[in-house]
Amino acid sequence: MQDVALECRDLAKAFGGVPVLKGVSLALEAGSVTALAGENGAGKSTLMKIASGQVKPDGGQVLVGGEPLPHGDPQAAHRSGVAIIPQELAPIMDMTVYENLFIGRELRTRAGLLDRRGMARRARELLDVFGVEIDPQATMRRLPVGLRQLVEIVKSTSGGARILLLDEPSSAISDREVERLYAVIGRLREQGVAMLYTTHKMEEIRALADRVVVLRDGGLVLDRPIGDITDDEIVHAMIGRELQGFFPDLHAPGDEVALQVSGLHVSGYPRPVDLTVRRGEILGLAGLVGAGRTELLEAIFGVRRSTAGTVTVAGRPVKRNAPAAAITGGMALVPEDRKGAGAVLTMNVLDNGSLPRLSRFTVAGWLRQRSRSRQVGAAMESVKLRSRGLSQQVGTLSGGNQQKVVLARWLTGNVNVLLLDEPTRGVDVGARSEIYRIITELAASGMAVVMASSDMPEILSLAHRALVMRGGGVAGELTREDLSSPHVQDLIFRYAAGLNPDSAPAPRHTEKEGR
Amino acid sequence: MTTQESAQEPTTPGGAAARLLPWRLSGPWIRDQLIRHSMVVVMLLIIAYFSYRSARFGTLDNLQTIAIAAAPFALIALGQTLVILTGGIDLSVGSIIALSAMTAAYTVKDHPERLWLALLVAMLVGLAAGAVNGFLVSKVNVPPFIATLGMLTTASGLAYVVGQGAPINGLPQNFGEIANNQILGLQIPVVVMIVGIVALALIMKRTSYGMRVYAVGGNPVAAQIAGVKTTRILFSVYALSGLLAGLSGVMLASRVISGPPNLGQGYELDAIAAVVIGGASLLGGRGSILGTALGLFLIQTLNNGLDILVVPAYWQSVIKGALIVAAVTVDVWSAKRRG
Amino acid sequence: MTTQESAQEPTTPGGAAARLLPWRLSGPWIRDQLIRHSMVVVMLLIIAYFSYRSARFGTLDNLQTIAIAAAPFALIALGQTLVILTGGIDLSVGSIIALSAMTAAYTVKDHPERLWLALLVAMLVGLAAGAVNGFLVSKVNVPPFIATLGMLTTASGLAYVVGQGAPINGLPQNFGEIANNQILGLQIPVVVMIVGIVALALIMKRTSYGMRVYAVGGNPVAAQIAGVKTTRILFSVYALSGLLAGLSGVMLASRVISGPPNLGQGYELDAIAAVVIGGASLLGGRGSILGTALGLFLIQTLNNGLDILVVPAYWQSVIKGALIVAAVTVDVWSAKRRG
Amino acid sequence: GDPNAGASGEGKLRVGISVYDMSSFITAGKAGIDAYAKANDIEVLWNSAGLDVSTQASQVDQYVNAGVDAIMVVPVQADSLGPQVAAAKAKNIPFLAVNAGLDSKELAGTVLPDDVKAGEQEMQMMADELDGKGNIVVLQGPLGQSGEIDRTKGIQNVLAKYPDIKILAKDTANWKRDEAVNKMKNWLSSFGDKIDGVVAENDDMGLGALQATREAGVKIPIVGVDGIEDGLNAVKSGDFIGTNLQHGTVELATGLAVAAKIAKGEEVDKNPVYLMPKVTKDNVDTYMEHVVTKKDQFLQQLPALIEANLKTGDIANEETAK
Ligand SMILES: Nc1ncnc2c1ncn2[C@@H]1O[C@H](COP(=O)(O)OP(=O)(O)OP(=O)(O)O)[C@@H](O)[C@H]1O
Ligand SMILES: Nc1ncnc2c1ncn2[C@@H]1O[C@H](COP(=O)(O)OP(=O)(O)OP(=O)(O)O)[C@@H](O)[C@H]1O
Ligand SMILES: [Mg+2]
Ligand SMILES: [Mg+2]
Repeated sequence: MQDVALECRDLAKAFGGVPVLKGVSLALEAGSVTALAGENGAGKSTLMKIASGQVKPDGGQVLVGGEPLPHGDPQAAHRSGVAIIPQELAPIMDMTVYENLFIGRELRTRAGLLDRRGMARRARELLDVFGVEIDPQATMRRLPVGLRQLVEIVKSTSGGARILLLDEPSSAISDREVERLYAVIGRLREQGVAMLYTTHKMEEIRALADRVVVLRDGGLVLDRPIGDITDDEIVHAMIGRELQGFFPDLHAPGDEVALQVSGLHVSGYPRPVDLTVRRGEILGLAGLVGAGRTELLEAIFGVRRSTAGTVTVAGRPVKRNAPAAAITGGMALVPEDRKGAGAVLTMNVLDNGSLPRLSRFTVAGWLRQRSRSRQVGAAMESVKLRSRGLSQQVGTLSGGNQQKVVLARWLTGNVNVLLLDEPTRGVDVGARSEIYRIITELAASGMAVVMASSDMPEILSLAHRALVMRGGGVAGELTREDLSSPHVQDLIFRYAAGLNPDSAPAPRHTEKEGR
Repeated sequence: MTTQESAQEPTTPGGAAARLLPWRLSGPWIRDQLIRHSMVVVMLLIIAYFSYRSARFGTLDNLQTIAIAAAPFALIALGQTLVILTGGIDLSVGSIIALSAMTAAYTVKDHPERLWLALLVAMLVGLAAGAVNGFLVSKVNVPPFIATLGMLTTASGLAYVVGQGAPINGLPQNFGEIANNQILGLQIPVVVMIVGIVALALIMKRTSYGMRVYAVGGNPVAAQIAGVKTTRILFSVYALSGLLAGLSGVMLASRVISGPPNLGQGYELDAIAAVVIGGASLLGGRGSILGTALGLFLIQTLNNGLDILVVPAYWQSVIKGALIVAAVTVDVWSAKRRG
Repeated sequence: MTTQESAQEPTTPGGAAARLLPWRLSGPWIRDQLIRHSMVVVMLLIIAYFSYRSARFGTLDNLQTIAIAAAPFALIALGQTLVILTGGIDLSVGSIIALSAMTAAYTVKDHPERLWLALLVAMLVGLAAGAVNGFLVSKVNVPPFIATLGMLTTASGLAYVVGQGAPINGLPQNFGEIANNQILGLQIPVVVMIVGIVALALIMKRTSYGMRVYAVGGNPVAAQIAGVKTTRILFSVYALSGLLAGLSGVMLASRVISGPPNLGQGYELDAIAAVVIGGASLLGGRGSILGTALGLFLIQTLNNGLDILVVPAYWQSVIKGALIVAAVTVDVWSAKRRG
Repeated sequence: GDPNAGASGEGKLRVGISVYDMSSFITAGKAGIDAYAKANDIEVLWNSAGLDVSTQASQVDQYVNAGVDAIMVVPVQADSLGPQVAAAKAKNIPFLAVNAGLDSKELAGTVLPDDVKAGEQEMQMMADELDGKGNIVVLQGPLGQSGEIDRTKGIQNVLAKYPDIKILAKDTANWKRDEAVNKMKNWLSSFGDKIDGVVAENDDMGLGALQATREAGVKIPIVGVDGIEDGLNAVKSGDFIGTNLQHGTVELATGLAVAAKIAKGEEVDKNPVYLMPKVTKDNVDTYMEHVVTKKDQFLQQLPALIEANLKTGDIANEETAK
């Protein structure tokens, strides 16, 4: 091993007595990318937080260039050239894009005052690398999640850090930006930056990593050059078993219409939307970032204002703009932003699990504790939640398990229409295959599922039918046949970008869909 | 969590159970206990000191004195707890006390025989003021600080308007019955306080309403997606806070048989302090009724003990300020150390 | 995004740019303008009404009267703005005013010839109290509400201790020079206020310190990761707030040549109100010095105008409370409507 | 060490006192009380209610619990505390109201200032100054406090005799100098040179008004009540046309004296009234000595002065018969 930039020695950490890291040692070489893989809750983020000084380890050391870092001192880590893109994005919502980019290393004029114009200019240049139009003067709060993530990536990669920790940096961005990210990482590698890259996507590991380390249950179970290992071996190291049938087989949908949306006018969008989903059918929603998929799902459910139109579930009209009515009508929404909109992080699993159907668990307003624990427990069991029990605070669950809570809490009662927005964002392969299984089983049991996803294989393999959205409206529809055709990705892109779907040859097709 | 079990495999029962035990012990439950514990320890130390310094401190009579002094604060602190749980703040309770006391005094002066009417009017006035707060916060989206600050100013002005710039005096002696009569050997406000604490503690722990309040405070967006009518919940906590302030006001007025328009001035700070000392976060979502009760008794015990030791008023302030900070510091430390 | 588009292909500019444009127009800049705008409109309406009702309202003399009344509030509201930007709150400024006024009065009584000493002592006392707040909040992690509430109580007690329970009277007349002398035809506190507003507005907009204060309030974790010394920033804003309160205290005491231990009582609420009316969020990260100045002048103009129209004090309260809520309501609506 | 236990020795009389708050009046009063208590071997338990009537009720409760020999209250709120007086009575503890009355027939005694008369006196001084004609503004105490109510009443009483004196504005500045200066400044904006006189219900507000007139560059006669140091100075320098001395030292010590005598069962006027002496340029020097410059000397004579005063009935008298 030459030129170790960052070394972790015997890092141990426990939360509330539960070990999360049990003596993990690893070294990052300058000018290389190490992929950090592992199930949800394996301790990947905790490891990165320790290395970046956000979390104090119980034991062990972090060395940068051979010098031990003081524990729990993010500024010291920053000074030693360690930068992190946290999994839970940390944008400063009320500040502009360029302020976010330059906080801590502000550009100043000769007089010592802030050079705001200079920062905005430089910000534009930095963002151009990703080929996206982001106004440096825009407030972060105004940006969609994907763009926020890009800003965070740019912030961490442009600061001259020698060691870069990337915790699922691609979870909210699309393939196009991921490729730009690859390019950026390649350049940083050439410049001798040591990188630790966490992702749940096998193709990213393949495309980027020089070396793979796998964490399981807080221990390091694998550390090998990428060339020496197959995908299956990595997966096996992660979940301790083989993974078969990643995407389960689809059942044929029924005939009965479960969800009928007609003329739904989402506030702020020009075109009304119509769609129909039958029982047992999984409808995929594809589109570019900002295509309006989230908005459509939210409007159907009633959390986003719609100004006209009707939503009918199983033949019964549902009041618009009233989520409580939507729930009573048999709809359920698993939102895109699980921390911001999905779970109440300060509450425990049991309470989160009972929130959507409180009236089921109460008699005259009083909670029936026993039946509540039983039903929520069963729902959580059905998604194989890993927790310390129903009384664990959801905020302390790993990301994937939080996602399971947000999904499973609907399963305590009857759901006719399940609206899923990026259901597997940040979820590990094992859990993802479980969620796919759950979704297909739910569909098979007669639920109608609408699933917005930026994960192309997910749409291609899981949906009976897909709509491509653009500017808040439906730009095209793809049948199961279309979805299985080799040119489907090209077709989707053309719909999404507003190009004529029949002209011009297909652009370069990248083969990187994993399984 | 980092257990071994693979997805298919059913849980490995023995091991898991054994592993689960220490988690539960060192888990959030214990942590909660310890957080509460450290504050209880501080309380006990303070009580021990006062008892050592004055034989009179520990008497039953004095306990009653503490309780009766605490009662009006308890009512507003209870309402305040719910408001703070939703991430809001209610600055207006002190003024609502004044306004409801004045209207009660006004009513009883006209109808000395109809005590219940005074009680009813005071509570309705409190409820109305709280409802205005609730409307402003939940429907008009005025920040709670501003909405209730406006109400603080307005209600305080109205209290003077009711008395036309003067206290309402010369009230019939029977007005004193509301606060001074006894039930089971306890003065009515003390009974009301106990009932209030127990009832609200139960409501917050055992009803869907309580859970919704926590949810709205923890994450209003998520609560909404889970079907909680956040507007209603928000409205209700301010209305309740106003109602309890109204009740508190009439009890205070009855206790001294007088309608002073500046009654309750500054009580809001003590009430909020009790809630925050009790472990609530002003960001919402975290806190408990029992914590508030503890914080309240910490403050009231200090007030009483320092008075009993005849510490000069200004040194009392110094000591009280320092001890409150010290108590919370210990709390913060103990919470941090136990991770 | 779900396209397959490869890295080489440039973005589809037309669509994206067209979509982005409306964001920019309805973006933070415009929004800021409009938020300010609606409040300015409210201000103008109020001013117009007062001018219509009394010819005296609009005179230069009266403007000076408003300014001199506003000055001590302005200082504490400025410090408060920074504290609130970091997501904190400083309840202790009113008490710090009292304490620093008392120590200044005490000093000047002993050393009548050394005015600067009184000024220095007052500011040091304010700074020290602020530093204690800052230490508690930034290092010990005591919630700001509790830390500064403790300081409120403690400093107020100490103010009485300094005067042994009474105001300090019989001060030399030259003590009045600090507040009553003029610079360029303006009383010193007015000059200090103007300098303070301009200086802090510049600092917050044009220096990295200002930017970091916003960052710490907006997202402390993000700020920390980016290498910002959040502890220092937090400490500094409380220290500054204390210092400005100290300055405010000595100016107030000098203006009336006396050291009243209850000076400044309740000023904190007016200061916080000014900040929040000025558009700041109590959650931190949002607000501005100019907004605060506007909020402050709204309140002070109301005080002045209602006095000029000889509205009785309690009706003033009612009107003030209602108008503050109304102004913020308009603000909230206008902000919402413009998205 | 329990300050309240019997340790204080037999025979020693224990009096529990609750005052509305700390103020110059109360601080001066405490000095007088301490002097009198020391001379008469009385143990004083002293609490301040911080302007909160409910706190005051609790403090009384504590004194009743402690079984003191007498309770003296300087009320936060006039005509309040009915139940507390009754509770003391039930335990045979004499209850005394000083400075403001309480609404109870069971009071053992009162030592009250004649605030109406104080208001009349100051208004009369102003009327004389204005020769019965002109425009005045009135700075009131906190609305609803007995001092404010009675002084305002006194002012109105005199005004009734002077139809040519008009009140331009009348409002509270809460006894505070810093509030008064702004209020007066605003009135000066409003009325300009139409204001011929300022009647302040205490000296602090009068001094605030004085500052406002200085800032506005005008000179307007001002009158106050209380006779605090700065007020007396203002009388001396001619900035005030006069004030009325409410000497806390004398008034509260008298209260304690009456309480003690009632508790001991001695003969005493149970409801003496404190009539505030008028302070003008002519007599200001004597009072200045008592209140400020020769305070300690005055305190030494105080116990004797009070005994003498209680006999004559003129409890505001400050001239010791030598
Ligand atoms: N300044 C703004 N004003 C109005 N709407 C905005 C603004 N900024 C972002 N948006 C909305 O946010 C949306 C982008 O969010 P998001 O990325 O969740 O969209 P989406 O269609 O769900 O796409 P995806 O799910 O692929 O991310 C845009 O469609 C846009 O309507
Ligand atoms: N603050 C905390 N308090 C208690 N437990 C925690 C805390 N933070 C993390 N944990 C627990 O530590 C374990 C590891 O979490 P971590 O976030 O490191 O997992 P991860 O490998 O990053 O998972 P994911 O892939 O879902 O992001 C999880 O079981 C989680 O519940
Ligand atoms: Mg993670
Ligand atoms: Mg989306």
